[in-house]
Amino acid sequence: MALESKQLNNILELKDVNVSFTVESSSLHILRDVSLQVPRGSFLCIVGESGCGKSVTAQAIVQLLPDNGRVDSGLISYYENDQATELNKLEKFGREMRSFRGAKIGMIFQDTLSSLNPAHRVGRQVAESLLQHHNLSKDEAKERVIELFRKLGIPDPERRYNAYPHEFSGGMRQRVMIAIATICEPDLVIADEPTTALDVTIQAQIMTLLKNLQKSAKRTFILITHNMALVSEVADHVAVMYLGRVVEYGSVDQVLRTPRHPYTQALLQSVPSLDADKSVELKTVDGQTPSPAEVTKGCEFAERCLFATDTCRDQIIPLMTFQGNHQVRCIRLDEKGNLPKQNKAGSNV
Amino acid sequence: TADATTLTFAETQQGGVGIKQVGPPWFNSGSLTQMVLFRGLFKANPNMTTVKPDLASSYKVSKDGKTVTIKMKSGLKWSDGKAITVDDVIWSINSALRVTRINANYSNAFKLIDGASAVTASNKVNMSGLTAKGDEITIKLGAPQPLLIPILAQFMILPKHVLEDEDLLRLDTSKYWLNPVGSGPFKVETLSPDNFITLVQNANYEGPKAKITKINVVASSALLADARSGKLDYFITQDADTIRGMRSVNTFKSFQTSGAPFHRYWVFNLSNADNPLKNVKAREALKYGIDWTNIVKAAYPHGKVINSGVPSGLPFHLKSIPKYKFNVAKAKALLKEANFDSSKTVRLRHYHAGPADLVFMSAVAQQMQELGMKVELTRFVGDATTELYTNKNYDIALKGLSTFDVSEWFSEYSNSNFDKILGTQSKFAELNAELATAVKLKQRAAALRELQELEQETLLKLPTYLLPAYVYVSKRISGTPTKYGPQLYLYENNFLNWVLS
Amino acid sequence: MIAFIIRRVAIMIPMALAISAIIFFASRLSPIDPLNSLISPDAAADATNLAILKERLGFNDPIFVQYFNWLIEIFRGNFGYSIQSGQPISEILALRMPATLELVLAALIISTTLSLLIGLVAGANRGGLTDKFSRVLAAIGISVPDFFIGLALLNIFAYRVSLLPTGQRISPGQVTFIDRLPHLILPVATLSIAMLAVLIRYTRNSVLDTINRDFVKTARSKGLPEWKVMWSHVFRNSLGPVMVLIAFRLPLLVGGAVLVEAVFQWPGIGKTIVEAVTVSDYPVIMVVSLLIAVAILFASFLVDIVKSILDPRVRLGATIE
Amino acid sequence: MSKEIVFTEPLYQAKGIKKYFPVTGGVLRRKIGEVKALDGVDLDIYRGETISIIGESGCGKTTLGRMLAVLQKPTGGELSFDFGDGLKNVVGLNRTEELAFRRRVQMIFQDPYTSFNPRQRVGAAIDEVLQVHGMKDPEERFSRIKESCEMVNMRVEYLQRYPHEFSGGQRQRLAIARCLAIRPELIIADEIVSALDVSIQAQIINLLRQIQRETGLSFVFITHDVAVARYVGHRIAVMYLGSVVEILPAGALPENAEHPYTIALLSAVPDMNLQGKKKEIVLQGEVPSPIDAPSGCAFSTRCPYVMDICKTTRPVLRLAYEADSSHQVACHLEKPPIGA
Amino acid sequence: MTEKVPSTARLLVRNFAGNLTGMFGLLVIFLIITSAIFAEEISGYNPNLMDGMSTSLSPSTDHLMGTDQLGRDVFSRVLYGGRNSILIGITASFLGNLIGTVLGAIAGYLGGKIDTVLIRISELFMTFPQLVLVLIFVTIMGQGVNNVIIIFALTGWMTTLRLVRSEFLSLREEAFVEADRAFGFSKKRIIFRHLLPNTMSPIVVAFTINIAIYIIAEAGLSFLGLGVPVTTPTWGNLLSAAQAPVVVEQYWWLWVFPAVAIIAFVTGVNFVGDGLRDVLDPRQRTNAKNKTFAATLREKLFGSRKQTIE
Ligand SMILES: Nc1ncnc2c1ncn2[C@@H]1O[C@H](COP(=O)(O)OP(=O)(O)OP(=O)(O)O)[C@@H](O)[C@H]1O
Ligand SMILES: Nc1ncnc2c1ncn2[C@@H]1O[C@H](COP(=O)(O)OP(=O)(O)OP(=O)(O)O)[C@@H](O)[C@H]1O
Ligand SMILES: [Mg+2]
Ligand SMILES: [Mg+2]
Repeated sequence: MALESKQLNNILELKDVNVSFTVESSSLHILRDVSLQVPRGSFLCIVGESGCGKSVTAQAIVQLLPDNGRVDSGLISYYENDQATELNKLEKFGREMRSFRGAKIGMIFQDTLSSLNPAHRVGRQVAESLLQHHNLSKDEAKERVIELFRKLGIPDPERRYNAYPHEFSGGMRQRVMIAIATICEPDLVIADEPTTALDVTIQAQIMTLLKNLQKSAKRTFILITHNMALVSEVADHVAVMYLGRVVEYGSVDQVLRTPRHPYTQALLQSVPSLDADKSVELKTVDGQTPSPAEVTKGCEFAERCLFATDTCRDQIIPLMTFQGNHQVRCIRLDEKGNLPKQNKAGSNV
Repeated sequence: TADATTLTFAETQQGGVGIKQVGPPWFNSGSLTQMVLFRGLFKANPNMTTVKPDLASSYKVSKDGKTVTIKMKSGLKWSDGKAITVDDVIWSINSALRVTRINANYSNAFKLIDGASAVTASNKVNMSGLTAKGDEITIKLGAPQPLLIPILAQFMILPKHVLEDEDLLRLDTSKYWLNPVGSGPFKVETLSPDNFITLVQNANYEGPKAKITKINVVASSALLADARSGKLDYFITQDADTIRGMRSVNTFKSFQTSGAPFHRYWVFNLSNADNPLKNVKAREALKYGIDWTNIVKAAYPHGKVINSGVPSGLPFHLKSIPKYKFNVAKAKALLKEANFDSSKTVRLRHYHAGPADLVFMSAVAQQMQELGMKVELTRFVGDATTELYTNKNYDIALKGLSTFDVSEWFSEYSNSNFDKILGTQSKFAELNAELATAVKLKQRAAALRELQELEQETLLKLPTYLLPAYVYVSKRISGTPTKYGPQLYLYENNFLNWVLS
Repeated sequence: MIAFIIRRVAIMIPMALAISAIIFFASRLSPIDPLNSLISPDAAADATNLAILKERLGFNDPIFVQYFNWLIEIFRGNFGYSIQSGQPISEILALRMPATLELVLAALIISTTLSLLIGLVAGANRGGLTDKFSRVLAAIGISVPDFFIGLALLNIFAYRVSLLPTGQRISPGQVTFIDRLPHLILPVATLSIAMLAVLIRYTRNSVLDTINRDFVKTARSKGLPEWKVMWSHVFRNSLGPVMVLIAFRLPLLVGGAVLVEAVFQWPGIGKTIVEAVTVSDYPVIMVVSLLIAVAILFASFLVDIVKSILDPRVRLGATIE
Repeated sequence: MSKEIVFTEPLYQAKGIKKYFPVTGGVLRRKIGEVKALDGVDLDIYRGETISIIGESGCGKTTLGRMLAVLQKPTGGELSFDFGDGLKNVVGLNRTEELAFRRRVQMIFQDPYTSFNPRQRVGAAIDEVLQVHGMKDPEERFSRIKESCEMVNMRVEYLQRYPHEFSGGQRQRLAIARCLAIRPELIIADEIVSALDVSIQAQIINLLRQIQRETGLSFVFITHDVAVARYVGHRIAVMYLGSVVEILPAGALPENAEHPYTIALLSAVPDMNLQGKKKEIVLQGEVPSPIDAPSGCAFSTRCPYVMDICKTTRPVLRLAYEADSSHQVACHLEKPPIGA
Repeated sequence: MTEKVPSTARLLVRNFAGNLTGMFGLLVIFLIITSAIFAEEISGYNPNLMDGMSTSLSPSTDHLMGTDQLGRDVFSRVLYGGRNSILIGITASFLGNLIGTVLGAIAGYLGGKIDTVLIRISELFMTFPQLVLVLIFVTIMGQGVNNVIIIFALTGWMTTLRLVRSEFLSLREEAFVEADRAFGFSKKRIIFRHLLPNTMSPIVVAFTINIAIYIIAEAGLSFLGLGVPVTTPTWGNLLSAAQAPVVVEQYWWLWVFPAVAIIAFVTGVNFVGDGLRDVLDPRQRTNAKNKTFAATLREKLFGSRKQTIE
């Protein structure tokens, strides 16, 4: 398949991906028409509140959804040397799909204690990936692992190779996870909240590491997080998700400096910053995120949105693109991408 | 499995399992194993009426009945090749009074020998009334004892040279029983404890060789199934269900055992002042208030209801004793007469726990309840002897007794154990003494009549039924007798002539 | 590791002592005088005989002295005498232990291997045929009394079709283990079925638990083939809890042996206990229950060691949350 | 706005609070060491102020909160509370005194999902507290409950419900209402917003600030989020490995921090607005385990400015370089590393 | 928002009603118990009536399950025996649970030395095969319905203790208990008003499961002839007929029917137990890490229903 030049720039594209879960014989529609472009070599962040579907998106890409979940429709395309592969068309545990996991797409998970097998030595867990994809002897693999450990700042790597996960601190375990995800030098690394459980100082260490990997090895990163501030520090592109949908997508400047979706705006204003004016109240979003079981046809944020009208609730909201591929899922925006000056209560915003 | 010269015998005496060893014959005897391994001075016929010499060649009783002389055969050998001598006999009789577990028949008989009271477990004194000269043994008795010779026919002589250093108090558990030196036509080949015993011919046996060369003694947990599938050749059982089931197995011949009866009866614990059955009328009510005939028939199809210690059919049975007739009204009237206190619980106990026994006991208990009694039926937790005479935690207990002679049934009324539950019964003691020394038939008849009358009057024990055993012999054996003696006794069964096909 | 073993042993010893004390003193609550049954009524009438026996068996000492004597004797290998048969208990044990061990070990091995196999397959293919089968089996194993299974098997395979022996352990002429195998089949099957049900269910759940753990996702994210994921990440990690369960089920296995031995007239420890209880042969009851307790303590100790090999966190003494 | 806070007479004073947890191990599971969760913490809490406590995981924030609420006994040190007539020791009180103290000092916990008995209607739960504290009259109790519900913007009808019928944010509001009902003077809030989504978090933060303004009660606000701590608190106490390394007025952040740890912490905190303005200090290594904490300054193992004295002698809290009575630092450096 | 809020108990009932196997189990139990109560009416025979004319009959239309050696109707005896077996199971389970709950609450809330001692004792008891333990107790106490119940209770409290204890241990860490302490609630109030009601679910589950276990144990014990006296018909006593190989072989109806009754009832109880566990026990769920039972329950019922205020 010949690729358009725009696609050549992307390593991964999601197009109208729908994912649902079967829970007690009823189907829960969790991801709805998720579309994303991941430019090659960039650092894409997916942000959103807990439960909005960030992890599901990541799992859908590598086809590692829980047993009761499946991709209903949409395309997940991986681009490589003029070649596009529809990942979601591959057999889940087939050889082809497996040749992507670990080798071309690396995954880093959040909970490091449970993401490492407590019964195996960490070195072996890293080498396992290498042995799977490369024709190496065990000793060669070990050497490579130790080398990577050293690069990742794990002290005393020879000895640590034979340690068990519980002997490691959280930060060290996260480095091991990074090693597992990157040992085969995949082009794309998906990191699902890799630092949420860690302290800020450790988080800073890990993020520096990831950022360096991106820059030095020209890797593409998808970072899943709910920390807007973190996004502002590392991301090139940002996707904001709300209740199973991407509500806003664009470059980091577009999304963080000129947020267009009311939800993104509220999100950005509800966290105090280090130099926030203490006399100003934080912006709050009233109400609570509805459960995926009760979403309506229209905008899922309508119930909490200050700008919502009846059309918002009744109509399927298309993704609108503004200048510089800034995509927003909101119909209350004018052609320039600005929200109306007046909210529904009639007061000025 | 059917080997042409190997007989498989199911040992049921010890409750179906557990051939731990060869059963010591001084406590319970009568199994085929004991019959072919050991011998006594005499051997009884299946009816237990006459004896013929075995280790002995002849015997003589003096006129006054107080001296018995027995002449031994010569040249007899134990299975280990040592000679069998009068010393073995004297040692055996003396030791019988020293061991802890001994059948009362033997000890009661031997206690009458002069000087027996001097024999205890702790000393080496032998009884003075038992002497030997050459191959002749002389027994001197304080009083004539008509049963001595039949009892000696049951008493197995054991080898002194093997056992004399054993601790007699623990003789039952001696290693000897794993491979006993005996005098019978067979000897132990292998004994796999808990599993089986194999017996082979004893080369030192002086008599003719048996046609059967080997005997497998096994413990069968399902006699019926094993018999039907040809895994067994010979067994004895009292079990009602097996007997019923064997009726349809046509590869076996069956024989009811003859001779000494096996009683089942109730004893009342009158030492308990609170026993609701203290009044004899209340006990009499039980004779009528329970449908003995039908219950016994249901639980033990081969059982026989009895109303006296001398069961009908035996000589001297007192015909005037009324048969039990199910009559609830009469029973209730008797209870009323006795002022029966129906608020008290009648504690009914048993230690026979076969399924048929449970059927029997629970049916009886149920009918007692229908008479308005509160009944608590449980099994004895501990061993019967302790429970019966020491703990005495009961009002009625079901007991069993295999009697060599009816005198044994009546002697219970005056023995030291029964004294503990019935109180001293001097009247019975008197009559028992009369019976024991009754040499003439007439004396015996008179004593037994009086005893039976007294028994009916007092109702201290309630005779209920006899439980005969059945012998099953595979049809592939020929030359077997047509009459078999009682289960727990030794008798001539012509084993040497049995032929397997 | 050594510290771990020492600690486990250190816990075991007081436990064993406590058990022995409980057993000893509890048995003395029994209203039955053991002496009377050692001796026939007639011999018992002779007070000297009684006194000799009583003195010889140490029944005249104070109870604590008796307890310590008992303990000391047990350490010396002298377990006392059965009231019922007068046999030394050590002899009874020597005879009957191998029978029960044979039964229990065979059942343990068979049920463990089978249940692991079925449980792992059932867990890995949730909702599949094996899974359904395992659930039916589990329902049976939990609701059907084990002696009933035994009776049914006996009825079919021994009584109706004389395919297998009706009971007992060895028949005349059977020398080798292979010869005796027919005797073993039914009791072992009975015991295994009872054990199997729970084990399968547990193994299956343990596998399901593990499969949903994050590290399995990690393993898959490495591109490992499914069999490898299952084998080296799922199964090995599921085994730990199963081992614990097996240790916990051991008492049940022995308890089951009591009934199964009764059904099949198997001359083992279970049968010994029942016989002993029926006649209140408490020296036997005491020793046998002590033995069972110690054996089970020891077995659970072994299981702990195996578990620690499977799970490094236990071995290295880390606390597991 | 709020009344002026008087920084001379503390409402509650903690002096040299220590809390050691025994660590067992070895063959006999004997005590082989101690976790020094708190190692000599001094803290004064004044009437009407909110003091934020920040620090990384495991540094002892929760433990300190528990000590202040006397849910556990400190291993050492003194806790004294001003019941109206001067500071009085509050450890080991009798039942009546304890109730009196508990009426004045309350604690709210992190996990909103377990903060109420799941089998009790929330109204009953609040009512029970009032009953235990001796309010007999149901009418009075009801008006008190109503009043506190209004304070947290919760409709009284909802009190009929069970806890599971509320969202996490609502439960935290109810937990606050339950405390307010007994009109305490000090509320210790341990990470009460960390389990909530950011959009809900803001509601609670605003609510706390509003209550504080309206009632003037004091708050100890424990959090690991520096920005929130700064936004909510008047003063901020920075903890590291069981001790307070710096106490500074919230306004002084981020520029005027003096302790090297505070500075490093601030630089590690991602912030949209400060991007580029911050000096990037990536701290190397990890927080040492509190079992074998360094003997001198706790931070000495990671401090970029470590000196010899730091490794041997523990610095105590002293007035900050930029002298302000409410700014204290525990550091041997004579000058703050990054100039004021 | 005027919708009526259902109580937890009602939620439980409603939720259990949706549990197919649980409801099936309940139906089986209900059928067996009612027919046990109306044994005579249903079978048409007095369970104790001995009919000398019709002994040992195999099943027929007259006697659905045949008759025994004494001519008693097996069907009516099976139904009648159910009364006692079930009663023994329920009473013993109740008592055992009571012991376990009290000790578990003490161990769990107080912790420390008391906890260690209680746990060690329970381990001691658990080391023994329960049947062996029961046998030992039978030797000491003797047979009898009451004794059997007491023995079962004395030998079967350990699991409940451990359950309640671990439940207490984890509840003790929950914020509401800390809050209770912070409000100055007394220990008594915390244990009995706040903790115990929250442990009811595992206790109820253990109670049901133990009934099944005890009914089987009674059968085993009576099969060995060491259980309830034979005058009290129980399923186990009826089964003890099968001690005789001949009965096993030839009079199958004497033992198969009581066994079927046991199996049916126990299966029913186990189904109910499983159902209750599904409905009640949060640990059976996968992602219930941080949620209380009620939260999980709610989610199960409504999904995460929106409960917005304002
Ligand atoms: N196996 C599953 N079965 C049913 N629903 C599921 C399953 N896994 C996830 N979900 C639902 O899918 C939605 C999205 O979940 P996801 O894990 O992607 O959220 P997230 O954005 O990663 O949240 P967090 O920040 O908490 O990790 C949630 O509502 C969740 O309940
Ligand atoms: N009961 C306890 N027993 C032993 N150690 C404890 C106990 N409670 C706390 N600790 C230890 O004390 C130290 C401080 O714990 P604390 O919970 O106060 O930290 P924290 O600052 O609240 O951390 P977090 O941000 O993770 O909540 C930790 O190392 C912890 O492991
Ligand atoms: Mg996630
Ligand atoms: Mg904390």
